[in-house]
Amino acid sequence: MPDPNRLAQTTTTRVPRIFANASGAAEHLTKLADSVDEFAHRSGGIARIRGLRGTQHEHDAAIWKQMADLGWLGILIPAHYGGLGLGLSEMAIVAEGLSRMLAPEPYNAVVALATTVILESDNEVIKSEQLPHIASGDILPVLAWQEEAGNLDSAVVASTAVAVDNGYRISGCKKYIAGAAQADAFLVSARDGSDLMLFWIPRECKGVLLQSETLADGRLFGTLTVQDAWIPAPQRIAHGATAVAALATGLDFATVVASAELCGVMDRVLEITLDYMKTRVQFGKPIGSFQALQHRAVDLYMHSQFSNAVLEEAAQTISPNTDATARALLASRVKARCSDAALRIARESIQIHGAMGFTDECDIGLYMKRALVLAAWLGNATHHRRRYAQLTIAAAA
Amino acid sequence: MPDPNRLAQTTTTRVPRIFANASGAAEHLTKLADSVDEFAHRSGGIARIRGLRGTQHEHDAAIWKQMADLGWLGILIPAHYGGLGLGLSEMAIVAEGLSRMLAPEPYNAVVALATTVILESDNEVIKSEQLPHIASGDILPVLAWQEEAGNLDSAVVASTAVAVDNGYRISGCKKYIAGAAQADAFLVSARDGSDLMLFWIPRECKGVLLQSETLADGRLFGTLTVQDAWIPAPQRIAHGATAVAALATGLDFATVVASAELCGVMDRVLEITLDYMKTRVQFGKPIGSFQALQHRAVDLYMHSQFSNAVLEEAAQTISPNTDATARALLASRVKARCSDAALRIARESIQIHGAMGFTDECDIGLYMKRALVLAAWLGNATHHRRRYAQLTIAAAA
Amino acid sequence: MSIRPDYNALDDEDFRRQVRTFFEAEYPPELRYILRRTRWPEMKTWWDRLHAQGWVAPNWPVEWGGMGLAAGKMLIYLDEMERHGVARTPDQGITHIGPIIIRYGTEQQKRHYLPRTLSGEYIWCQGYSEPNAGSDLASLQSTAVLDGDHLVINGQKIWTSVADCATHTYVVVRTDKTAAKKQLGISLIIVDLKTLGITIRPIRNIAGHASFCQVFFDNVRVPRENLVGKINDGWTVAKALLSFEHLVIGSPRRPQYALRRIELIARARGMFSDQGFVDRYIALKLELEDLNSLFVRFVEQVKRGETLAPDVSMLKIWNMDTWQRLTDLLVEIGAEEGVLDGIREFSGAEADILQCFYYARPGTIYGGSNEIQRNIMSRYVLKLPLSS
Amino acid sequence: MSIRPDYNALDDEDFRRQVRTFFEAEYPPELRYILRRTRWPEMKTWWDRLHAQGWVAPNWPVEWGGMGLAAGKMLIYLDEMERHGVARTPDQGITHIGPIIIRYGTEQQKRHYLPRTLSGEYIWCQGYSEPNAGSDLASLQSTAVLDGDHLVINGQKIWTSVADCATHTYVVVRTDKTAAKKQLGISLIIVDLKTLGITIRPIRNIAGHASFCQVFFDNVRVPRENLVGKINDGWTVAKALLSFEHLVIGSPRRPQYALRRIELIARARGMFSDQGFVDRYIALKLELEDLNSLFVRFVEQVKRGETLAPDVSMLKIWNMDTWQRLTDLLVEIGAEEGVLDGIREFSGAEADILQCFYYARPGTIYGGSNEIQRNIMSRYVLKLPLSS
Repeated sequence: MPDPNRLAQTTTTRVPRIFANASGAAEHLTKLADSVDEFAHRSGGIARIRGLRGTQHEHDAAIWKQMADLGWLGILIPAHYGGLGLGLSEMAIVAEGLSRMLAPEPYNAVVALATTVILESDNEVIKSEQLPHIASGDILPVLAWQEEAGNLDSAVVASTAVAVDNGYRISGCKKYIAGAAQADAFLVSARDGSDLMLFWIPRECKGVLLQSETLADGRLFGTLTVQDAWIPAPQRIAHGATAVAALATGLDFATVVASAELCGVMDRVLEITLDYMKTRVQFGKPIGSFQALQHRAVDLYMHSQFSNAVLEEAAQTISPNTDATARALLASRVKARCSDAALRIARESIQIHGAMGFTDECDIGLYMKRALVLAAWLGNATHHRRRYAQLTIAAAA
Repeated sequence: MPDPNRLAQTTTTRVPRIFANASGAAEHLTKLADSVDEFAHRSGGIARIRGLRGTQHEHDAAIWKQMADLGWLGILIPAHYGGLGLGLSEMAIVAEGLSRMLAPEPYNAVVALATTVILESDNEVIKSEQLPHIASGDILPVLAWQEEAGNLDSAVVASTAVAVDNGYRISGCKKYIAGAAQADAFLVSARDGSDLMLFWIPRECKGVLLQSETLADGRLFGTLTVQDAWIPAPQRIAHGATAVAALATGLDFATVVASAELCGVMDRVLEITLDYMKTRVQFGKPIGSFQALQHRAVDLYMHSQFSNAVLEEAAQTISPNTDATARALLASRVKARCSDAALRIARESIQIHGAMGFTDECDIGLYMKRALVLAAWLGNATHHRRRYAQLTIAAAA
Repeated sequence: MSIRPDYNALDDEDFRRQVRTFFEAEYPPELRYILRRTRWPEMKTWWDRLHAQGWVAPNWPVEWGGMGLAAGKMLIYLDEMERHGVARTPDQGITHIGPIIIRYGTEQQKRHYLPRTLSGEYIWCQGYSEPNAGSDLASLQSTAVLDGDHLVINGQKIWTSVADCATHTYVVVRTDKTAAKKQLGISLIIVDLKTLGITIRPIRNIAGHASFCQVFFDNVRVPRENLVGKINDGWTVAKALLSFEHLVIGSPRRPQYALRRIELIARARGMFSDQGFVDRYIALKLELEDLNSLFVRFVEQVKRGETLAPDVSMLKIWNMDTWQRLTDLLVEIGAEEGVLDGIREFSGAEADILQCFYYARPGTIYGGSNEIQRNIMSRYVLKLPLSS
Repeated sequence: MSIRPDYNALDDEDFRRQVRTFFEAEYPPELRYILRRTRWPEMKTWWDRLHAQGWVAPNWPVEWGGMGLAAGKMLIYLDEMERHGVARTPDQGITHIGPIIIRYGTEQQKRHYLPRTLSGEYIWCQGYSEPNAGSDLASLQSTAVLDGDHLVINGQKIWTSVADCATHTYVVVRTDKTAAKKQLGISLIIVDLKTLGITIRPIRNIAGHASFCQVFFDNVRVPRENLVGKINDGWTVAKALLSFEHLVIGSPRRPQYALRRIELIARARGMFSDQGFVDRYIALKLELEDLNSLFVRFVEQVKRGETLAPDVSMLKIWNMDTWQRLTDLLVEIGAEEGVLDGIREFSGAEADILQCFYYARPGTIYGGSNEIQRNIMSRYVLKLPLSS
């Protein structure tokens, strides 16, 4: 059997990546992409990911620290909180590059999702205390918000917060928490009647139990059970409209970044597959010379490039100041496109690889599994098309 | 330009037709198919259809009479009413064969739909008076039941029947009546409160106005406006549960026969297209040697054969004694499959023919137009899948 | 001639507003959203208005009477045309042979043909395709032979739009049968359609219109100076300007008309409360929204003056596929009304569903079929081995 | 051995009832609906029960200890297996090499191998595919050379199911490199896996199971009498029985398991009131219903003793495509639960969605990929010209 991993490391085919056509002010993005690539390879590539599978270590703490040193953990954090104060385009580039090498680090969960929620909250003490530590990689908070599979409405919260003794008693169960395995703190949503609140809950807090379950791609989803946990009032990071908006903004940002990760998966798996089509011989010819496969490969390429184009538009357009509806529409549009495209490209890549694509030792399966997880997390394509519909059809009808 | 019609008349490719694999008791069906073919060719083929386009003569009265002489108009009519007393399989074979040559005669509308409704009604006088004339081709009744586009529920009737002076005053508007252009009588559904009734209304009846509109395939849909028309009581052919059941049975029968007509269209257009792929040269090779087109052609062939298989099952299974739900499920299954398949095969055939497929002088367009009409008439694929869903999901859920 | 405004100096939005205002004020409303190819007599009034405004040829340089629009402004002009449903006039002279003459023509050709094309005195049709050279244009079999100062043309052309109301055609013909490659030995020649030996046969399409013709050449003698560019160099000349055409053909505006019809009917029929319909509608709507994202990416490249890579074909493939799928859905939701000829009424909304459906069909065929586009992408973008 | 009942004489429904009753009573419930290939140790109890009943080999003739089922009865037997979720045992000996030995083997081979295969003493794996001869089996490169009374085998086989718990394998190898066509000069040889020079490397699949192996042959010497059929005639021998296999592989039962999981979850989540979901669910359900109509048509042909035409490939193509689309939908409706490993719980219903998804993947690859099947259909059914 040809060594499948050798193929994966050294493809000769290059599929244009996100921002590959960037010019002028955006040219720094292609340089950033190169340095992420170089980092991802240097940090062990896919062999590292295979090594972490089946352990309770979802990611490498050392790698995380190196990413902090490169400034990547503070991309969205303003300079006065110790970050770089950049935008979604830079974040997308880093996320895409790490995802191409299937890095398991909870980059999106911590650096996009949790960080944005904190930034959009109004607890200045937490911000000045924690954001610098996030940027330096010393603390990893993740957002614990979802309570039911398939329900992506962050305002639907059954968890309760009852005001007592300079603080709150919190109870509830949060599921599908990405990055939970090695997280130090959780941002937890809970409700006091009609008032939605967000709390900073350290992992070691009394009344808090974390369980982990294995995902298709070897990473973990956490389930956080909170039972009558007492949280001091200063750890409430937002409530009311501010909390609702912070959650919505954070989730939309993370949805765009997850789409960038999907772009990384699909572009890379397509490169591997195109290389395979050029080298694998059947019936005396490279299989890439069969027209039926060629046309399918062209379709996959189109799906990749459409995904990239929408991602670029979303990343360039969305900022914390974007109108909430416009932001939601773009986020849903890009997640729907990228989820479908990545799954399609991964599935077809297995088919094109034939029996080898079904083996664990071939990297294609790993890419497909990452695509499965990213497509489902934060809402799959159908969910996002329906959200788009809800936001637009009133206008059309 | 190669003469497109020459191609259409003399394909060398044969796609297995419905009942092509019939054996034993069903072998007479293949013989019947041959005689329908021979008749359809002899009666003028597609040139005849082109000649009738744009006239108010939807079909040839002389051809109709010849069909009567062959016994084809009495296939479903029992011998004691002057018919052959055969079943849906024979009817499907004749309908399929006529449809292959795009015959415009309202065979289904009169001989399957209206005839079955009369047979399933309980007005013995009308049956003994009219059925022999239908079988002999002397009278052409059609069913006027639908009132709203896309609404296929025959029990939803706004037309009214009020009992007066040994008869009924009828008012209402019936649309999308196939075969109306040269019909002699209409079977009209109307409602007296909760009682659904069916009436035999001669074309020349006072208070009845027929208008015609042109369909994609050059045939016509009639709109029948009935205003205070007085119909004598003996012309009520059924009411209540009998009327409801007669309508349902007739529509399901006609749905199966329309599916047979769709099979005729798709199988024939596929033959023409496969022939074209073998003869049309581009880039120095017959286009049928390009693998991408080959695989598409295989897919089209599969859709044709799946359609045929379901049609055979439906035609062989359904009789007037079939349980109503089982009958409805089969009728919906076959119409959904055949509508989708015929449209798909016709559309792709145009694409495979290139610019020539877009010309009126190429027969492909005629087949596509017939497919459009047959797919929409009596409920399109989506409608029938949903009817299937309604009838089954209670069980699944 | 008065001094022309420098449109390129205008702000994009100013220019867009100016174009939109003009179209809304001057374009004959009864000609909005015509799906078929228009014919000269019905478009003449509009042409004259454009001519009076100096707007017949947005793509021509100012010195030859055009608007001299840069790529970005040009796209705005086209965008506004499609938005308002402004039909294309029989404008092959403006979009195609005009620019070719400007680039490759002699001074004499420029002075003769360009003003007459602008004024509408000369109406052009393109003679490229042949019965056995459609997708495979290099296989063309029409010939021209030098005979003294004349070229003698024999052969036939097909799928020639508006040939029956044109005054001139420009044809590619084989002038050297001994050339090493099929693409060589081809020349581009202007032919006055009144020349002896030309027969024009209109061909009706499935939508019922004679939108194109077959043109037969039987020993047609034209002066040698009708050659455009060098003899045997016609392939290069004819293939010029193609990448911008691919961009224009990839604009999502065209299918959007079908999308609007779907919305009208769905609204009239209350289908927006049907989740099954909504799922399909939104999926198609997003195909167009996302197409627009990619389209804009290419537009930015054109605006920056970059040459478009062959993967611009993606736009056309996606656009035409989506357009067809939209009209498929349109027919479906039209139900029985969707298969009746003519404009149908849906609780106040109107649509000619069948015309929409018919005119979406050739989208995947003309200008290089979607199959050919995929072959090109496979070879030049993905660099996959030639299918032998 | 007692006198065996003549199953073929039974009424179909009687036979079906008898089979169903036996499976329901005797099959270990914890082994129902296993998607992965089973391994010998876990299946041994069931094998012994089958053996005691005389039902290990439904397809073998009675004289060799089989049930001697005719095609129609055989399909009922398989149908009931799938209905009840009875897993396939490591049964290549029963389904494949057994019938080959019965048809092509020597009397001695029959007497030696058949009873031991039936009893479970010999467990078989198939050695056909090679790293460079998967879809293109005729390109195999393993060789066997005659050396006195022995054949010396070199090369490697891959995608060999259950090789790690098998006792024997049967391989196709090249015995004549000078043959005019690639399909000639191939032989089928039985190899005891204990023979010196054999290395077995299990290969883990994406579902996490070692369901197949790579088998290396390094100067493996086997007695010449291990040849099945004539030397250099192995292609014919190996390709026997294929059309019935295509029929079996086209049975819609397999994807129906995925459909049931979808229904369970949809019910638990109240999705049957979501018209968008219902539209997609019903479309897929009808793919299977309609597949069954076509399947029955082929079954009738088999029952009538007719040879199946190559278009029987349709069943497999459709079946596997539908199966994959079903598991795609399953993952989708599973949402976050659909991408977690192991058996997940949905308001009382249970499903291992990822295993369903993974095991549907190779369906379009093994036994001739869907692409190869389409090539075959194009050539032998549609009679389209060879793609050169």
